[in-house]
Amino acid sequence: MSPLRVQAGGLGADQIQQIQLGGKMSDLRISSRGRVDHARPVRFSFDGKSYEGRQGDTVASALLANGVHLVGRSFKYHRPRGIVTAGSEEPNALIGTSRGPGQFEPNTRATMQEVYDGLTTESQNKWPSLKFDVGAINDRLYMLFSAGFYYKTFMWPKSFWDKVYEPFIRRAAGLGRSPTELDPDHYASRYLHCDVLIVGSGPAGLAAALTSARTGASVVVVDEQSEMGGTLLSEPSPMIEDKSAWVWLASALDELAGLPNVRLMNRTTAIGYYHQNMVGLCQKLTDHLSEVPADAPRERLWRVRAGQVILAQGAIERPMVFDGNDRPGVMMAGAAQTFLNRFGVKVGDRPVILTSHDSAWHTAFDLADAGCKVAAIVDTRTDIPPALMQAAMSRQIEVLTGHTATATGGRSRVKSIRVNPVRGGTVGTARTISCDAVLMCGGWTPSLHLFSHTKGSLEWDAKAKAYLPGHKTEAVHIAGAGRGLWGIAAALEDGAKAGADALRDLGRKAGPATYAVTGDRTGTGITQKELPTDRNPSSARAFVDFQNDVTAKDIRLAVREGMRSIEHVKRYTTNGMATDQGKLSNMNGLTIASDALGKDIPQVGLTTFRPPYTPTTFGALAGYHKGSHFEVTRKTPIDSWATENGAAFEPVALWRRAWYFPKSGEDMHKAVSRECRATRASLGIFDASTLGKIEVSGPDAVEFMNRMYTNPWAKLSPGKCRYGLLLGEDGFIRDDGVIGRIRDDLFHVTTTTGGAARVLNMMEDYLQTEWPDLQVWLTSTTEEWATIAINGPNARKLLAPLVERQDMSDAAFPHMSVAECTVAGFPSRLFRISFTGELGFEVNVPARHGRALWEKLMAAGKPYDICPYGTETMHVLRAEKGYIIIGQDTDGTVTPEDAGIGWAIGKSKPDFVGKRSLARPDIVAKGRKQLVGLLTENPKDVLVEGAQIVLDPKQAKPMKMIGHVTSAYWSEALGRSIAMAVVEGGFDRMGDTLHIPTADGGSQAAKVTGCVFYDPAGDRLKVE
Amino acid sequence: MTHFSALSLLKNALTGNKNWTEQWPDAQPKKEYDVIIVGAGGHGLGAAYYLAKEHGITNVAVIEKGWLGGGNTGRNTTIIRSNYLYDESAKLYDHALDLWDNLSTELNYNIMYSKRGVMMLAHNVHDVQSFQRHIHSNRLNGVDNRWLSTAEAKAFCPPLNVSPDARYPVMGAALQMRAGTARHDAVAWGYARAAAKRGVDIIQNCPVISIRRAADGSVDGVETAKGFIRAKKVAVSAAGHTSVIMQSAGVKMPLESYPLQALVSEPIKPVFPCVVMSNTVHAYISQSDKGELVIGSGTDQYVSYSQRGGLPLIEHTVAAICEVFPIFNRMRMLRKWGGIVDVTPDRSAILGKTPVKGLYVNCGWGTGGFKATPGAAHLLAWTVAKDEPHKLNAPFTLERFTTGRLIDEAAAAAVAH
Amino acid sequence: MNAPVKSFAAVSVAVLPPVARLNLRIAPADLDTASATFGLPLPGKIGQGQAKGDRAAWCLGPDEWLLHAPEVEQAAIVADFAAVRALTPHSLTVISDREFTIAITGPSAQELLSVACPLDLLRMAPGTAKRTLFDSAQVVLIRDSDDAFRIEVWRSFFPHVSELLDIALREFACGL
Amino acid sequence: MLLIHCPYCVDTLPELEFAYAGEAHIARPANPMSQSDEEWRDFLFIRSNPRGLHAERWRHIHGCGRFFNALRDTVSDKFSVTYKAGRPRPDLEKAVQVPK
Repeated sequence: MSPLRVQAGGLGADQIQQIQLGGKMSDLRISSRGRVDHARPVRFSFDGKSYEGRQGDTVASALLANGVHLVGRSFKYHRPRGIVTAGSEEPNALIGTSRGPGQFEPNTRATMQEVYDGLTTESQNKWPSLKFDVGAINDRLYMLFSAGFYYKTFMWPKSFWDKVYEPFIRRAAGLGRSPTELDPDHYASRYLHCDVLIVGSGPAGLAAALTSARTGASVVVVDEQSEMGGTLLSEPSPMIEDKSAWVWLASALDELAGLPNVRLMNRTTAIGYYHQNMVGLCQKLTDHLSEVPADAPRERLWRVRAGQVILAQGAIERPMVFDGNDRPGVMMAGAAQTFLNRFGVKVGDRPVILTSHDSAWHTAFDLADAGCKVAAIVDTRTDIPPALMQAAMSRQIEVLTGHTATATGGRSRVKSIRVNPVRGGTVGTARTISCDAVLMCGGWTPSLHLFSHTKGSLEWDAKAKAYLPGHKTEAVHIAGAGRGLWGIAAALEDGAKAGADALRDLGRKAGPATYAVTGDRTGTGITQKELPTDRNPSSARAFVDFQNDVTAKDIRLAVREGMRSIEHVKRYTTNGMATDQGKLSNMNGLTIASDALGKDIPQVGLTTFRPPYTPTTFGALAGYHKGSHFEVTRKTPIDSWATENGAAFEPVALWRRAWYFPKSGEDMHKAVSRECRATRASLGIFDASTLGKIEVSGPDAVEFMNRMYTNPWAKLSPGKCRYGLLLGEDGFIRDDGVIGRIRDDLFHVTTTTGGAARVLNMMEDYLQTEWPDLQVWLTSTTEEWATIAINGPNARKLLAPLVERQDMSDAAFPHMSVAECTVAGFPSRLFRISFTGELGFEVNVPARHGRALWEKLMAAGKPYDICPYGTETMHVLRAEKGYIIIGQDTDGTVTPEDAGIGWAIGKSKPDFVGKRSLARPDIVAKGRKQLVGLLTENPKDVLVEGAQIVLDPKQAKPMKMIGHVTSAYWSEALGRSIAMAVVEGGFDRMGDTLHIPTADGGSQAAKVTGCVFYDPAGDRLKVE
Repeated sequence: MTHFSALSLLKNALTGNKNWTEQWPDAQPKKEYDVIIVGAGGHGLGAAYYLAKEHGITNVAVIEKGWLGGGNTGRNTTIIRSNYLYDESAKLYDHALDLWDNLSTELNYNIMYSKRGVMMLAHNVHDVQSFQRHIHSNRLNGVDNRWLSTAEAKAFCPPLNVSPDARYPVMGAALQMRAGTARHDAVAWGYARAAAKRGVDIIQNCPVISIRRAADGSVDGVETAKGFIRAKKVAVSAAGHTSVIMQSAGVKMPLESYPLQALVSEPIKPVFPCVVMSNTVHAYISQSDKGELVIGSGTDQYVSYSQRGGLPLIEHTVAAICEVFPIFNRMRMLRKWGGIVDVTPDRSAILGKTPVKGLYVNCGWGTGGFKATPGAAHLLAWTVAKDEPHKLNAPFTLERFTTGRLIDEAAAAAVAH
Repeated sequence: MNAPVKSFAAVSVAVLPPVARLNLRIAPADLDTASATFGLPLPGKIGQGQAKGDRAAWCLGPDEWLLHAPEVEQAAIVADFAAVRALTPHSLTVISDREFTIAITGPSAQELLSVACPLDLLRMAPGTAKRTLFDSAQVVLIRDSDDAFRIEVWRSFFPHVSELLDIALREFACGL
Repeated sequence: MLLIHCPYCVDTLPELEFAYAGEAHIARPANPMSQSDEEWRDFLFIRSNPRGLHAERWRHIHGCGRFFNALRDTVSDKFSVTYKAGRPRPDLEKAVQVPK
C-alpha cells in the first residue's frame, strides 16, 4: 500500500471514531459538575466547524466536551497532537484565534483562551488538513531527523545551501501563521506600588493574601486564570473551616474584594521579576468578551513595585516518558481532573491512569464517581498507600502496580495502552488495555520561574526530587507547592506563614491564622527517567518535549556526542525551547541527561528560566507607544503657521522643522531656489525656535564660559555676541552656537537643535563635579523663547520700525550685537547675527507670542516680498558662506583645526575642555582630514553628500580614499553647484583637482577651494 | 570523531544513531601548553582552530569558566555584516565575511550561514547622508552595500511600514546582500569539534583566577580553579570579563561592560525574509530558521555583569519593532535574555599585543562580536603565532587610545544640527 | 466570578491659564534674602512647597526653587530680585512661557497619573512638588491635595502628555 | 528597573529619573597641559570596570538635577550606598546603608 493509501485508511478510521464520539458528545459534558454556566451556551468555530461550549469554558474544555482531542500537529514530525494540560503550560493545543479584521493571532493556548460567541479558531502547522498532513512524511523519516541533524548535513554540494536546503528548512519552520493586518486594538499600561504582591491565588496565595490584607497593608493578588482559586477550582471535595472548598473560596474572595487595601487581578500573568521587586504583569481585559466596549484596552502592562513579593504559583505536573506518550488522548491526570471538576467535562469514558504519584489516583476516583469506566490504574511504584488501594477496590478499578507503559495504540486518538510488569529491573510480558484516554502523572515540579528571574539560587532537594528555592536576592517569599509542599492544609498554613513573614519584613505584625482542613488529598510520589521497555529502545518514540518533538533518544544522543552541560543538551536538542519554555520537559530532560551522564541531577545543573513566564503580546509591551505616540514629536510655536501654509517638514532630533515651503507645482529644488533668491535679493524669514538656549548666570559666568568653550570671553562686553565652539574632553567638536553677553554676569547661550540637552548636561557635569567653586547657575530657556531669524538686505528696513528701546542703526547696533528691547510690542532679546551672510537678525520673544510676531513680520514684510524659508534653504545659504553644520560637516572625529575654525580657539587660555587632547600625537600629525570647499568641473553637477574622494578614479579597488563630501547643494546665488568636504591634508591641496567616483561607476572631477563661496569680503553684512 | 557526510548520516540513521561519537572530549588540563586561550567562545575556539590548522601550533588549551559558547556567542542575535564605514573596520569585517562563506564546509559542520541580506533603514536626512557615506566608501573598498529607495526597501521586506505618516518614515535603506545570519551555537560547536580534532584541549568549568607573570615580566601561565597551567603565550578572549582578567596581569583596559538584552517571539511560518536594522529607533530583527522573530535591544545605561537588564528597555525595543513592522503587534515575546558586552571608547575592538610579553588580547567588540568571529579568530591566531599583528588588525591596537588615532564608528554616525 | 479591579469615579483634566513662573537658583545660605524678596518663606527641603496669598514656591533642588505668582506681578518680582543681586548673587530666570500647566482633579486623579508617572504617589504629600517624568516627558508634578494635582510640562511636550491623558480618561470611562 | 537613592532628595526613586554618568572619582587633572599622553589617556579612557563593587556617578537628571556617587555591585546590581559629589569613596563598613 502506498503511504497515501495508509493515510486515507487512517482518515476513514478517524472519521468513524469522530462519528462515534459525536454520538456520545452529550455524555462527555456533565451538567451537575463544573463552574461553567451550563445555562449559557456559547458558539465558536474550530477549523471552520461550529461547536457549542458553555460560558466559562476554555476552547480546550469545550472541544473536549465535543469529543475533540486532535487539535494540532507537532513542529518537526507533524505528528497528530491533542490537549495535554488545562493550563498555560500547554505545549500542543496551540491554535490561531480571531475575532475580526486585524485581530488574528497565532499560537494561542486553547487551554487559556475562553470561548465567547463568535470566536473563530484554527489548528496550526498542517497542510492540507489537520487529519491529513503531508508534513507527516517527516514522521516516517524520524531516524534521519535526530538531534543535531541540521548541523551534520545540507553541506553537499555547497552551492545547494543557499538555493535548495535553506529555503527548504525555512519553509518547514514555525507553527502558526503571522498576522498580516494592522492591529486595531489599543493597549495600556500603569505603574502600581504596593506593600505585598502575591502571585497565584490557590490556597497558599489566598492564605497569604488574607493574612497580609487583614493588617491593612496594601495587597495585590494576581492570577493568570479567569477565576481565582488555583487548585481549589479543581478540587471541590475537601472541607476548609467546615465549609466545602468552593464555599470557603467564595467567602475568602468576598472578604478580600471587600477590603479597600486589596486589588484582585484575574486574567493577569506575572511575566517577569526585575530588580528591586519590580514585577511586570500582563492583564488580559477583553479576549474573553464577545462584545468589547469602545476604548477598552485589550491588555494592560502593569509595572508593579512591591515591598514584598509572595510567589504562590504551585507546581506543574510532569508527563511520563514512554513510547507513544504524545498520542491525542494521552494527557496529564491533573488536567483531566480540572476538566472534570472545573469545567464539567469528561476527557474520555474509558481512561487509564498511568502514574508514579498518589495525586493521579484521586483523578481516577473522581472520574469513576462521575461515571467513567476507569480501565486501570497503572502505577510504576510497588508500595501504594493502603487507603488508595482500598478506594480503588471499592470502585472496582483494576490496579497494576510495579508496571511500565511501553506503547499506545490509535492514530489521531489513543485507543489502547501497552503495559508490562517490571520485576527486579526486567520488563515482563506485555498486555494491551483498550481505552480512550491515558491520564499520566510523573510527579510534580515546583513552579519557580519567577524566582529564578531574580537570580535566586535553586537547590536540589533529594527528598522532594525537585529543585526548591535556595538563596534569595530579593524581598521574596515562596509558599505552598513551590516549596515542595503537598495538599491544601499544608498550602494554607504555608501561605499564612509567608504572609506573616512578609509583613514582619515590612515591620508590621500579622494576626495568627490557622485553617482546619478535612478530606485533604495529601500524597507523595516519585519522578523517573523514561519508562523501561521490552522493545528496542532505539525505535521507541518517547517524547520529552512534545511541541519540539524531542525524544528521550535525542537527549541521550546529545550526551553521547559530548554535550555535557544541560545548556548544551537543551540547545542541541531544542528540549525546553518550545513555547512552553520547558515547563513540561525541563525536568524530564534533565533526569534523562543526568542518567546518560551517570551524574546526579544537581551536578548536571539546570537551565535558567527567562522572562516572560508565558509569551506576552508585543502590543502590551509597546503599550501607548505606537503611531504618533511612539515618541514625542516636538513642534515650535510657529509650526501651526507652517502647516497651514503648506510646509514640508523634516524630523531633526525629536523636533519636526519646516523643511521648505513649496508653492503649487514646485518640487523641493524649485522651492529652495526661490527661497534662496528671495532672501539674498530682499528678505527671508526663518523659524529658528528649535535652537537650544541656556541661561548661564552668576558672578563666575565669564570664567565658566572660558573653561567650557574654546573661545575667550573676558573681553566680550555686554550687548555683544560671539560664535562659540564647544569640544569634548577628547578634543573633537561637540557643539556650537552664537553666545550673547546680556550682562556682566549673564550669557545667553545657543546650541544646536539636537545638542541642547547634551550641552546643558555637560555644563552641569563640569560645574557640579569639577568646578563646584564657581558661582554659576544654568537654566534651559529653549522653550521660553520663540526665535525668528530675519535675513536679507531689507532686514533692517523691516525691523527698525517695529523695534522700541534700541537704536537699530549700524553704528548703535552693529553686527554681532544683542539687546533687550521690544519688537512689534513684544518683549524680546534681539540679536544682530547672520547664518546666511546677509544682513541678519534673530528675534527672541516669549513663546506664546511666537506665532503673533511671525504673522506681524509677514504682514510688515509684504513690501519686501518677505519669503518664509525652511531648513534646506538655511543649509544652502550657510554653505555658500562656508558656515559648518555640526554633525554634517563634522562627525565627532573633527578638531577645530580640521574644520578650519582654529581661529575660534583662545590661544592664550591656559585650559578649556578638550585643549589637552588637541596636543595628542595623532591630532597634531600631518595628513589629517581638513574641511575644504569643492567646485565641480561641470558646474551643473551637484555632488552626492557622503560621496568619497580619490586622487585617481581609475585605480583598482580597494581604492585609496582621501575624504568625503559633507555638504553639496545647488547655489542659486552662484548659478552653480558648491560642496564642502573633508580631505586628507586638504589645506595644502588648494587648486588641486580631485575625483569623486559615482554610484554608476563613473566619476566627477572637482577643484579644491576655500569654504567661503559667496561674498568672501562679507560686505553684505554691512548694508546700510 | 565521526566525519559528517550523507553516508555517515544514513548509516547512523539505520543503526538508531547509536554510533555517533563525541564531538569534543572533556579535556583535563595538562601542566603546560604552548598557547592558552582564555574564553571558549567562537573567537577563542576559532583562534585555537586556526593556530592548529594554519600555524601548526596544536599544543593549545582553551579555558572556559562555564560551558563553551555560553557567553555572547550563544546570546547574540546572529547578525553578520561588513558594511562598516572606516577602511579598517570594513576590511576586517569583510575578511570575516569571506571566512563565513566557506565555514560550514571547512569545519564539516553546518553553521547555517544564511546570506539573506541585511537592510539598514534611513529615517531622516542625516541617516541618508550617513548611509550614502557608508555605501560610497564600501563600494570603493570592494565591500557589498547598496542604496534602496523606499519602494525597493518595501519590496525587499514586505512587512515594512513605509507610510509617510509614520513617526519615523522610511526614507530609504542601505542593503548588504552578502550579509545575513548564522546559527550561533553551531559556530562554537563547529570550531570546538574542529579544534579538538587537531589536538586542542577544551577545558570547561575552569575559571581563570589570574594571569601569572615571570620575573622578567613576561607571561608565565594562568592560575585556574583547576590549578596553575604554564604557557609562554596567553591570549585573553573573554569579552565582558576581559577587564578583570587583564587587571590580574597588571594591564588596565579602556573597557566597560554593559548589559545587552535580546528576545525572540513565538515561532511563526516564514514571513520575514531578511535582517533589518534601524539604528535610529533601535530595532534589530530577523526570523530564525525555527520561525522565531529574533530581536535585538539596546544596552542598559549602567555597567553590569548581572546578565539581567530592565523591563523599560524591552518595552522600548518592542515598541520600536511595532513602529517599523506594525503587523507584529499581536505577536508574542517568548523569551528574553541578557548578555554582557564589552565596549571601548571608540566602539571598535582591541585585537593585538599588550605591554606584557606573551600576553595578547581580543576584546571590545561591543555588540558586533558575533559577525567578526571567524575574522577575529583568524587574526588573533596569526598575532599569537607570529607575535605581531596581521595588517588587518594592526590598527586595532591599545596604543590608539594614547595617540588619539581612534576608529570611531559611533562618532561617525554622530547626530547633531 | 470574583471582583475585578475596582471601577473608577470621575476624574477631570484641564489646562490652567498662564502664571508668572520663575526659576530661582540661589545658595541655601542666602535663602532668607530670597524669602524676604519674594515675600514668603522659601522651603528648605527638596519637594516642600510654601504658599502665601497667590504666590507659591516649591524647592526642586538643593539650590533651586520654582516660583509662581500672578502674571501682573512678574515684572515687579524680577525687579525686586535684580535689586538684591549685587549683594546676594543668584539666578532668576523667567520661564512663564516654557511650560503649560495641566490640572488633574478628582478621586481617581492619582490612579490616572499612574498610567505614565513612575512615582509612588501614595508617598507624595499634599503641598509638595517634584520634578519627575510623565511617560518620556520631564515634568514638575505638584500635589495640591489628595485628589488634586498639577503637571507643569514643557511647551513642546504638552501635546504628547495631554493626548496620553485623554487616552487614559477614555480607559477610565469605559471602566476597564 | 533599578531603585536609586538620591542623597540630595533623600528619597529612593525609579531609575527612569536618573542618568548613569560613568565611573566615579576620576578627577580632571588640575593642569591638563602638564599631563603626559599616557596620564591623559588614563584620565580619558581607562576604567576599572570591576566585577563587584563599583564606584560610579549618577545624575538625578529628571529630579533635583544633581550628580552624585554610588557604590553598586555590578554582579547583583544592588546599591550599597549613594553619596554626594565631592565626598570621598566611603569605607563600606562605616557607610550608611541605603534605606529601602
